[in-house]
Amino acid sequence: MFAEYTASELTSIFAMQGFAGLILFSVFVLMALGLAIIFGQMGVINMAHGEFMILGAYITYLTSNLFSEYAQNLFSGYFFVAMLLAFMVTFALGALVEWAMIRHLYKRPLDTLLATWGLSLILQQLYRTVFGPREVGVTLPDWLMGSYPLTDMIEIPINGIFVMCITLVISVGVYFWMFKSRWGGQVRAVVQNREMAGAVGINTEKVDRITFALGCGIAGVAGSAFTMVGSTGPTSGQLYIVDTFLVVVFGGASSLLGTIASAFTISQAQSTMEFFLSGSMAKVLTLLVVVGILMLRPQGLFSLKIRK
Amino acid sequence: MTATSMGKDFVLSVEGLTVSFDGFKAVNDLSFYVDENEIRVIIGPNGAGKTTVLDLICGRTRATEGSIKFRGKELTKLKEHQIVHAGVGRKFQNPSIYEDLTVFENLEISFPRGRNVFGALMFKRDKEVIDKVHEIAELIFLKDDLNKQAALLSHGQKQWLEIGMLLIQDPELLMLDEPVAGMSVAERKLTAELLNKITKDRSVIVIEHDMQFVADIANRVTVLHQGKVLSEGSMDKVQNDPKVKEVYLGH
Amino acid sequence: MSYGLRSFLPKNDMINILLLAVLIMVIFPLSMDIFRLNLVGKYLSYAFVALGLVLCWGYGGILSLGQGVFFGLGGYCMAMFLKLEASSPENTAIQSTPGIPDFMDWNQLTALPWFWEPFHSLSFTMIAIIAVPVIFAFIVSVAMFKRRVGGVYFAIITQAIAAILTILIIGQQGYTGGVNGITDLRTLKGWDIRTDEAKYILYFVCCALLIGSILVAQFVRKSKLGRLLVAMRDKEDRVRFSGYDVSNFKIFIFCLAAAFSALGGAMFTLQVGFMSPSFVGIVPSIEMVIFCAVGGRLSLLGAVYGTLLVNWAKTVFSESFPELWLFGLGALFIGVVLAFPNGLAGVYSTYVEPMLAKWLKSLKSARPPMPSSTADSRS
Amino acid sequence: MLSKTLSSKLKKTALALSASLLLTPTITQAEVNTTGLAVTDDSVTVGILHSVTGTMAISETGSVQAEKLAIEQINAMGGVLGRQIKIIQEDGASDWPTFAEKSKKLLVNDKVAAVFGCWTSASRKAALPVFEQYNGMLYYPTFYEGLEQSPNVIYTGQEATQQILEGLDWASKTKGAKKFYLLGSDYIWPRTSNKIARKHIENVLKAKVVGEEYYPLGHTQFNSVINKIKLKKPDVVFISVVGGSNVAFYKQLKAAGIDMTKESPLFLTISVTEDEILGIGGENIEGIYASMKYFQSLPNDNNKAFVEAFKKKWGKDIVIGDVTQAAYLGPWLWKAAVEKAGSFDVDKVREASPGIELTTAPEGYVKVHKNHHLWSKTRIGVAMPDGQYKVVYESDDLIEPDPFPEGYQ
Repeated sequence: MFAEYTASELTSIFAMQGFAGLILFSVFVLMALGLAIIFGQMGVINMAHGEFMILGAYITYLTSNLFSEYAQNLFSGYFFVAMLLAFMVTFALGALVEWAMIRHLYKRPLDTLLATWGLSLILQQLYRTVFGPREVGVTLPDWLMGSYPLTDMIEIPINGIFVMCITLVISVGVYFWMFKSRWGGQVRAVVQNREMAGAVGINTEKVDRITFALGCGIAGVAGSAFTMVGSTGPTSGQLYIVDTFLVVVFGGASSLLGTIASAFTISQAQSTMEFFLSGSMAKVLTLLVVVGILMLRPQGLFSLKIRK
Repeated sequence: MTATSMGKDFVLSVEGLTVSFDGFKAVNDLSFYVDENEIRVIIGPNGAGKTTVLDLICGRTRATEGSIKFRGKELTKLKEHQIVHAGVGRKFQNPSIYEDLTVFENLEISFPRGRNVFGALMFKRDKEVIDKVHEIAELIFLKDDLNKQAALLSHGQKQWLEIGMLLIQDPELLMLDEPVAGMSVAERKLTAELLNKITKDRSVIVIEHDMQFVADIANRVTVLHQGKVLSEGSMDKVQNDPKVKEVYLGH
Repeated sequence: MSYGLRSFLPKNDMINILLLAVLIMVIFPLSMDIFRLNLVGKYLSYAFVALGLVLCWGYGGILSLGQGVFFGLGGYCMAMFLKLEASSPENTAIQSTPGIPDFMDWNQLTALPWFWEPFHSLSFTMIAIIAVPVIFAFIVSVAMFKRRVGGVYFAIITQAIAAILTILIIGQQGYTGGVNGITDLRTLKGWDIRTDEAKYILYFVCCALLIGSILVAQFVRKSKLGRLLVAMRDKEDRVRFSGYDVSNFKIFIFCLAAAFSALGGAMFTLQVGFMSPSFVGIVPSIEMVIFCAVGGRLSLLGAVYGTLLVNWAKTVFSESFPELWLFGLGALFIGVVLAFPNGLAGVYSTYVEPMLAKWLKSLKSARPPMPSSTADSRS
Repeated sequence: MLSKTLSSKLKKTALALSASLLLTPTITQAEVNTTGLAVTDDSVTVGILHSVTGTMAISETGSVQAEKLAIEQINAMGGVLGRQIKIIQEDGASDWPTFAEKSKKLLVNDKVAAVFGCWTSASRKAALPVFEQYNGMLYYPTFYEGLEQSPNVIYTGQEATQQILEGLDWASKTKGAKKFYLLGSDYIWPRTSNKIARKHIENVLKAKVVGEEYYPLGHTQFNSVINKIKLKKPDVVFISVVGGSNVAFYKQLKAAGIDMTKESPLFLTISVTEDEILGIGGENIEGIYASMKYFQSLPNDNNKAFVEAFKKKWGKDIVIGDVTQAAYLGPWLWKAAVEKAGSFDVDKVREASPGIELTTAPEGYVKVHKNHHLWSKTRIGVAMPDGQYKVVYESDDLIEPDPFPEGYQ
């Protein structure tokens, strides 16, 4: 299929395609990281994850409207404010949800799935009531649009770079928080032995609440970032849910590194297949391969062999 | 492994057994043999690998290396239920019973019949089953609680129920993980009595911390330390072994 | 303890099943016009799925978020037969290839695909309605349960399967009718299924099959297999060490649930007159779990009532307060899960039944109350 | 043959007429309604059936608003045959069986004289057997894939060829396009549309299709296909992506450094109306072309009055897309047919429908074809940053509807 193209064309296309894969990878990581923290560390399945993301997107939309109304001259910087706000609002909502709902369900993981599904219905309707049933258009500052031409053929989308940067910052942040901070140590202690952690003076309730809220907060930032590449509507969150869960499960639920590795594998597979096949078939094949591998290796890509 | 143990027909021969978790060898090149009708007690400090040994024998954990032969049959390749069918029964450290079911149903489920899907569908609660359940219930001091939901039993009663669930399978090798843990003194006494009754026609492996209890029931004692056999022999011999003293008293 | 009918159908259960039968087969038909009754018939076809979920989720602890797949497969098998009958060469004379379904003609298919051929036969179709979903369920469940995939993983993988199947059906429109589904189904062996009379008959067939399925489920529940499922949900390891191959039981119950769902799908197609991918995907699958949860995941009859109630509420509320409906459904769901994990049936057995018993007792102080063996003490 | 059926029908009507004469005192009522429709001496009831809830509510709201506006205007003008139109509105809830159920309710229980409704093909396909069984009349507003011609439906939107052929011809003639890339969401409308487009491109325009691609509904990652477009360098990308995917596609297109206003390649869509642009953002889609029959910016007087009335009733910020206008035509076309037939009877309205003309349509002049679709013009508009299209081309003549196009299947 490449006979009619020159070598330089092919090189640049493969470079671009690799870059497209990287963007998809960043998107997957952003989507999945919050869920991986909640699912992997707490065993809670948050079906409303997509709705938390969309909340972040709506916050971004509101912020952009506010800035264009009252602070036009600061508009180019609004996106950072929006992401911060998105994080804070979804973090707060997450804490509230944990307090009202999740904490009663820790011993029934499958039930968290059902209850959060109910939550997702409520949030969807809430968005519809408040923002209307239509998708809203989020205006981006000019510097985030367009691309940077590397060569004649290769154009690097600036918002793609931006998404990758956010992903990197958040991943590194989560890494330090989980593995280097005192707080992360407490979280891991609670995961491993709740009673013991409680006995040595860790406030397990607080750890749970903040872990859950943090997962939601990351979802909010992800949603905020996705206004650059996706749609913002009451039901947009539903679009992400299958992909997100598969990334987390495929990575091996308890391992954040696994989530990243799995996001990388799936995104590269999908973007490669999309290039050679039609989009729909690529999607089906990717999902089939992932499900197939999960059947052969249910523990996912990365998992610790632990002593029962 | 002593010279005399070679070439004899053991009920259970464990040879060169090793299992490692991410490089940590919980059981390391372990060998021991259990005789017909022998009561073997395994003791050792925490983390010595006692429970892991039982897990390995009953198939809950897969061995990295080594062999476990039960009446000449290699167990390491079998699945859990096949090992049970071969005649090995195992009691867990925490009483593992079905809390949602009654005592009767707990025992009935353990009755060795109708173990495949179709058999379970067509299983009939006939006289043979009922008689056997009553017989075992009598033995484990629960004959008045048959219709009680298992969740409502006391801790000691739960331990007995689990022992009963094993007895109804009539295993040739019975493995008990801390059968008297958490029991009152009175319950302990009854349990020792019970064990004496039920160990008549089978080989038994017991893990226990209570030294008095061990002395009461054991034929032979194996001391594990860091996944290896530290000492083996009669209670007296083991108690006077300087290596054992060092491990137990040294820290 | 005498065995036989009494043990599998204690008097209490028998009365309750009879009550349900009277409700759906006598009271509903007498009190509703055919339009409403046809709606109830549609709801009842979802109840098959909820029934299967009681067995595999409530009893087996296996939560499947892909029951729509089996509902859809059963429904599609039925629809393929009906579509072929509706696409006789006479009816489709204006097509470029007469005798094949209209959507195939539009997609330039010039011959019937091989896998459609056997669906000319009604007896094959009847077998396929059950066999195709069950074989599919068998393959999925063997792959998963033999490797001890369970709980959350199973739920998510079944969800992914539902997503895959939906994309496939929509994408392969030449073979499946695509997003529109298989529509305009008319006759079954020459019998017009669109008339009011036919709708009555189909409604009663649906009821009869549902009661039959409830009895089968009841038999399973009361057999030792039912107790084993409860035991497995509680202590899977212990069951293994009592000498059972746990995975086989899970496979069986999952396949049975799939068979129920498929039956419901086929009845759905017959009563509604078409089948489309919108009943295969994730959202309908989760909705069916909602029906089951609201009714009570441990109660066969509860699942049926839950299905009827949620759908009835959906119809009524979405007509009068479309804005509030999703709030209501979401809140109902959270409320049930948080406060009444055993659903309506749980509410009934913890609050209503003791009151009834007390009341009955005061009427005539005889007969001890029946022990309930299905109490779920998990906290 | 024709005259025979006609005369037998006349006879039947006469019989029915005389029968009702005996039974009912009001002659007028009986004359205009021999089949027991919900018609009284001063009112007639019609149904509106769209999704007000669920995922499709986004798209269908505009249609409901347009139909209500038209009915209000008709009532203000004195109604139909002297009768005020009453509306029974039902919610399809984005659920196809519900459409079938509610259709049946409207036809059987409420005995409405006509139904204005459905939006997706799936909902129409589900409801169609009901309309055929109970002999109802459905006015269906959406542009769709064609391949259907029911005596019980009047299709007020375009079937596929009306939208596609003229647009492709325009791209070929005025822009000299030689290479086309076809891209759509993966379902029946885009696939059928692209099938027709491919035949036309290859057989009539003698040009080349360099790619044809479909993505699942709701897909949000289009970087790979954008790369493919860059590699294949088509002159025209012909797009039928729908729903939330639209937003993602155009944003990613812009981010990938493709300036749509440069027309290299030229983007020609048949799926993005002014409604969709609201969600995409005008600045993200500036420069693409759309092939439709109606744009809100059409400069004729009919349209100016329509837009003004619409905004007055539903709010000044509202936008009006192609389908909304088509939905607006429904009640007017029905009124004209009823008045021509002198009766509300569905059979008579059906007979009267072909040939009905509407000179007051916002899109200009339309006429009902005997295949129940509309003759209408095709327009090409270019998207402006304010979210409106500027009309750059209009077909000279009305385009004949051809739901079963020969040589395109």
